[in-house]
Amino acid sequence: MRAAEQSPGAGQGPQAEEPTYIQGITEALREELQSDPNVFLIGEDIGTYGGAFKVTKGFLQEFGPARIVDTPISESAIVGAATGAALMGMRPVVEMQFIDFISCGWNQIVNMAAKLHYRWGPSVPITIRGPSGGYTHGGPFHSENPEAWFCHVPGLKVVAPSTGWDAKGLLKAAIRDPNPVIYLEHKFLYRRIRGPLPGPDTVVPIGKAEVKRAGTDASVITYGSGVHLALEAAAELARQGHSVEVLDLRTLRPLDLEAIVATVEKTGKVLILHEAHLTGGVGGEVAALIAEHAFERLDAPVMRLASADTPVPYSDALEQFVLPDAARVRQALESLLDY
Amino acid sequence: MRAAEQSPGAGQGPQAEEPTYIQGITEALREELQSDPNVFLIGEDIGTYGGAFKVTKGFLQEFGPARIVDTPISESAIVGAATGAALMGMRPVVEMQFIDFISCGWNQIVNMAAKLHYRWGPSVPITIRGPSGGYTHGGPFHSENPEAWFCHVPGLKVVAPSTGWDAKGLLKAAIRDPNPVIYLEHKFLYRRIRGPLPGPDTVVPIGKAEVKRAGTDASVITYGSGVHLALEAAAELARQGHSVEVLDLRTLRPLDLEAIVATVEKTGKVLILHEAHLTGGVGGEVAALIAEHAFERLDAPVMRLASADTPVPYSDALEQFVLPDAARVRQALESLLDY
Amino acid sequence: MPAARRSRAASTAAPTRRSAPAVRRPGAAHPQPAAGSPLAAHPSGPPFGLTRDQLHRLLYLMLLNRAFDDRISTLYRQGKISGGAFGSRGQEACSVGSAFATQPQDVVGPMIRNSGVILTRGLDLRRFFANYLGRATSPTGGRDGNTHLGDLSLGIVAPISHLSALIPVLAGVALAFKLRGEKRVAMTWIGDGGSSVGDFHEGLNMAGVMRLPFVLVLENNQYAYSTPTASQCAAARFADKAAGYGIPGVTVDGNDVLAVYFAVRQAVERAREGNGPTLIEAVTMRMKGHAEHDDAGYVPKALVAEWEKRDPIARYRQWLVARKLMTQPEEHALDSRVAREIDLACEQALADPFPEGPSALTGVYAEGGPGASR
Amino acid sequence: MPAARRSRAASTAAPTRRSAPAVRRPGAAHPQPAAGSPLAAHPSGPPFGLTRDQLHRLLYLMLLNRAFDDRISTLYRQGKISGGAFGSRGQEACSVGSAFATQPQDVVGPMIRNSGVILTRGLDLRRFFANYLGRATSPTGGRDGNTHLGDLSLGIVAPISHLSALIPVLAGVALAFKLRGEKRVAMTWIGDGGSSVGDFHEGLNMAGVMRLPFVLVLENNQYAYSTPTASQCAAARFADKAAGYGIPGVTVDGNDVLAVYFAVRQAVERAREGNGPTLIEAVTMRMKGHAEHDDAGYVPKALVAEWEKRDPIARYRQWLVARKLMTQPEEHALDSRVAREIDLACEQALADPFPEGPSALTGVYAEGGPGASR
Ligand SMILES: Cc1ncc(C[n+]2csc(CCOP(=O)(O)OP(=O)(O)O)c2C)c(N)n1
Ligand SMILES: Cc1ncc(C[n+]2csc(CCOP(=O)(O)OP(=O)(O)O)c2C)c(N)n1
Ligand SMILES: [Mg+2]
Ligand SMILES: [Mg+2]
Repeated sequence: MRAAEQSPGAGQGPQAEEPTYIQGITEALREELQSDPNVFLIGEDIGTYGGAFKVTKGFLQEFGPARIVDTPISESAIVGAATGAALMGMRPVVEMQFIDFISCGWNQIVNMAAKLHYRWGPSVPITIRGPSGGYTHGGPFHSENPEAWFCHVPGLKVVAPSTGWDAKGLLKAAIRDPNPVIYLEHKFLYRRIRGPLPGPDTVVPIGKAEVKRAGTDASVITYGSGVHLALEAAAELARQGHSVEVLDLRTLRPLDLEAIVATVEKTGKVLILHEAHLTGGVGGEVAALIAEHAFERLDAPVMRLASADTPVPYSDALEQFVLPDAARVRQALESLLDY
Repeated sequence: MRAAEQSPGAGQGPQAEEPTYIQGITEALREELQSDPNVFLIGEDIGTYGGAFKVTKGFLQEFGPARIVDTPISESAIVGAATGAALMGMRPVVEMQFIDFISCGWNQIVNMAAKLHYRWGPSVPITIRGPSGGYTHGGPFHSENPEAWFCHVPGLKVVAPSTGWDAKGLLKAAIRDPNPVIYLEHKFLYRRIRGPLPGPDTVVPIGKAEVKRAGTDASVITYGSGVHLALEAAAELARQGHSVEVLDLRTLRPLDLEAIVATVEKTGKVLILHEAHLTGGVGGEVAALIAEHAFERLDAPVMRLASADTPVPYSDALEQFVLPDAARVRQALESLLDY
Repeated sequence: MPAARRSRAASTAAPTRRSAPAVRRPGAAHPQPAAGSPLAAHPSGPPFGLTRDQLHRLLYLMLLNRAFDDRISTLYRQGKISGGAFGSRGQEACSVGSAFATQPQDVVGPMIRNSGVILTRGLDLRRFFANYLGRATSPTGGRDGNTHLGDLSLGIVAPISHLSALIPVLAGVALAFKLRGEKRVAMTWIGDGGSSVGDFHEGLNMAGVMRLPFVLVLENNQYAYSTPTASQCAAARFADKAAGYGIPGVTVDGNDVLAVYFAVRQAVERAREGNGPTLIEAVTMRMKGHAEHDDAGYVPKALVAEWEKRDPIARYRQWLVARKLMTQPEEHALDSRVAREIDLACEQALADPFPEGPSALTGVYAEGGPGASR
Repeated sequence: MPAARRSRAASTAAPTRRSAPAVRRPGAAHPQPAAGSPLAAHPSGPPFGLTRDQLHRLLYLMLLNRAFDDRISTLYRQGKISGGAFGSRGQEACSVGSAFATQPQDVVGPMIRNSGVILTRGLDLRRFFANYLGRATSPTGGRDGNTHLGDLSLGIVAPISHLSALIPVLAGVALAFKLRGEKRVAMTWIGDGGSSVGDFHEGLNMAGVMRLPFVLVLENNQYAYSTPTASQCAAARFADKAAGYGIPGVTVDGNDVLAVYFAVRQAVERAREGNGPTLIEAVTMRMKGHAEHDDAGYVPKALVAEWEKRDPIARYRQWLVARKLMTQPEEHALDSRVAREIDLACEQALADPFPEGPSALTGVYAEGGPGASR
């Protein structure tokens, strides 16, 4: 098994013949189900129906009901049951129909699963995945980006892929990880992002960020949907002669401090970008790390761009106004470059 | 009604004859129950028993069962019911027996209560209070400081008093506030901190930090239990001729940006201190605000000191090692002063 | 709100209530009401004190419910609704029959498939369309979609997506009524699927032990998204859950609007008189997919055909006609009134403005109160 | 683990099971087992295939349970236990009788009042004391206290404080058994109070619909902290909740160790044979405060006195003696063995080292696996 050195798939523009981001998720699940008999999937409507987004379409036929477990609507019990099965040596992969419903499993995640290994030893190799994010008119309950909550929980790992390559490679890493991993896939990217996928023996390591575009004048530190906004803005700014680096964090807990410091060292100017609400978001943690570890190298204040501090509204103009877009990313970068 | 200009009670050392921090909470509840017929208390064992920490001792006799509502063990239903009653014009005050159990009411708080006003208009004047914090050998489930989670939720306000004065004044403000307020009282401070309490007409405004000790050489920005560690360290350092300012945030959402910037402008050196886990804590947000709004004025990297990124362990030496103490605060300040 | 709803004539309808819970064999379907002879249990003549006008109004509201849902479906297919669109075809009797048993001072919390509840409570049709269409004129001003709307002046509390979360909230509404000694009732709805979620349990248990004036209508429509009831719950009946909360559990034919109305009215009266909550299971069928995007390929065609015969609107209309409670001209007048109202309201809503982007930043916090203002 | 537990002799004990749920009048107490004639229902002679040794072992374990709890209480009052200390006086039959019905390959999730379960599953006494005392030698190495400990080699899963959270977890343990086709059973415990929390519902519903090999013992000990059952739940019996999940609900005298044993053994066998979960309500009484700090002033003295007469240890001991199943020398030997074991283990644990502060930073994450290692 080899870890990917540089993952393809970002910033290349859509290539119709290449697989989608969501296919990366499906492939990872299929391959892990095939290679490890302890892996099983559990969630609502994932069997007969193949999942609300059809991630597991056909899996019930392929793997049978002992590997693809349909449940009642019970996010808390699903997470709890996954934890119990993990204690018996299984590697359950939980699907949240929408990631917003993870709030119903909150206590099981933060108090039972996350603290278990620390308290009495056994590992809890569960993966909890589900569609997150906005830009789909999902409204206040189908647009959540909950990563910051989980990033404040010792014992959890949190990943958020931006490309099909990372989606596949990180999901395989998550499933094989002996710890509870929150895996946030972005539903806006599901069928909009295409690119190559790694083979069955490649994982994308948890804890490693990746420079998705190299640059020298300023850095955007981002993840998930933000990567694509940043790449778009960087491409536009390149036409004006600016060289912007885009660092994709990929893993949000643990953060790749080394990569964060490296990009600051390189450019001296940082824009932190994420789709989750600004206040209390992961951006604060990244800014604090920079303030502490790369203070001397900063040529400008660390800027943050994120969703407004509001629920994500339903109607088009409202949603657009609340969520980040490439134009605002470019504007923020321009003011940073001018500093 | 007047707002407190400078709240007494911090840094004066215990004075045996003065009321305790927990009495501040009890007084606030009693006065609000007396003055507003819409206020009622709801929680587990708060009636007959007077609450696990006796905050509401005698209230059932004083106010009767229509004002002091004992419930089954159902944190989610309690929060939900409080929200429903609030929609009918009541001002429910929820007690969590320990704040750790708030995780069982998570979904009702973050999805129902927090988003309701934004979505369709009515205000949701509920207060959710409960004993938080460590230093009591409570172990992994009776030591939580959950504020950062809630600080990432638009629609919530979050307060965390460090003195009896603030405990009383902020609780009154929370109860009168038309929004859901998470009120985090620190159980280690309950009977250890004494000082004067404001009268019945004084509230401590939500959203206003307070300088608990003025200084010129460095600032500790903190709240809750951290205030007392900072004051202790500042007092020791004063003997060595250092002048350390202690800013008590008091409200964690919304943060008092003005006060934060003001202290940075004044001292140029900042230590952010909190008892909650370091990673993803409120300190990150504060650091980010400083990096963005007071960057030019910084003379040193912004430092953070907080609990280790582990569950809070039970055994004495372990707990002590994980939680911040005054010695470590002093050390951190010394290295900051030396920068 | 029809004044008629205040009618207090004693009901002779005896909703089926079986008190011995049976363990269902795995795989067996949940019991369903018998097909054929619709509304057979009702005596002849204007039944149970309902006036002719009220009986007509029930039909009108069900027709309006269906026409509204159908129009929503059309708007969705035309790309005019950008979010989810959930229909309630086949379940109109559940929504209308239950909401019709409430009084104006009562408070209800409808779920996504309860457009009929919202219409019965009297929300202006145009504003209802506007909510699906994301317009500034809707009760949420475009901040939320579909039936996710509330209007306290009509006693409507908005749901959130998270299933069962409304149950504790409406229990809390009922708690406020009880604490203040008001004779008002709170009601909400839940699906067979939503009954599995923790808040169902916590809310109903609290309502039971506090004897709150609360009614929960559980619409057992055989499916939760793709999940059949047999994979959702092993109880013989969902109403069997009531015993665990020390409250009455009633199972009723959810495709019989009068049966629903009377069962709920009894529960509402019971609640109003201080005798605590009731769980009412209305057995029905979701006649379309989970939402507009779902063709429900997982539902056996025979099952749908079977239930088609029990269509609540056709049954009720036939019954009215058979008993000479409605004339043909009256029928036609109703049909065209519904069509006219739907057309007009939809047209108006389509012409209504969208909210302005920057307004999205306002109103996260309520103003007023010492904490907020100082 | 006593080999005896593998005994499969058919039981003739018929745990009381009433299938018609009744609505309890508010304020009325939950039903309690009759006082007097202890274990009267059992036929004479060594009952139900339990050997004399096994019958003695049951007494030994209950004595050990009580002596352990008493010593914990003493240590708490001596200031040697810095966290909470929860006793189970009066409930020893619930813990011991139920755990005794499990087999070594089964997995249990005890709660705070189930020290008897942990002892029955065979945790070394010294390590158990060490957990309360925060020592490095305990199963949690001082990271958690009291009964919050797990040891998979003994099939013990640790609880968290949050009530009912173990129910889905043990259901998940049972799910793993079922998916892998193993004939193993998962069991956990809950209080009357804990039954109100959402996870009770979600976990039991899931176990029911999936027919998992799972047993839930609900210890109805009349109080949840200061809250009497009448303020916790309006159901006539907690076992009435079972019907809502399509599983058997059994009520048993929780102060009769043999009754508990046989009811649970039947449920365990049922589960092992693939026939799904059971909810067993063991009716008992918490004979002390919620924890050591609580004098339980809110409990009527008469109620405690009443239950004192049904003390599960005294009853069982009397019964053994009356039936000549235990001689006086055997009794004395047991008593002094228990005292000796407690003294020794406690002394050893008190001499055990505390963990070192810096070790607190290790072990937040498990090592190994590609994600972690690369
Ligand atoms: C807690 C939670 N989990 C998952 C979902 C996703 N979801 C929305 S509707 C639905 C099915 C609901 O079924 P049921 O309660 O029977 O209502 P019906 O759709 O049949 O009216 C699911 C799983 C949700 N809304 N809430
Ligand atoms: C979710 C949750 N809420 C509150 C508590 C605080 N608490 C601990 S034990 C207890 C009472 C438990 O009563 P019961 O379930 O009857 O068990 P018993 O103590 O009688 O054995 C309470 C309220 C908790 N542990 N978990
Ligand atoms: Mg349904
Ligand atoms: Mg109890």
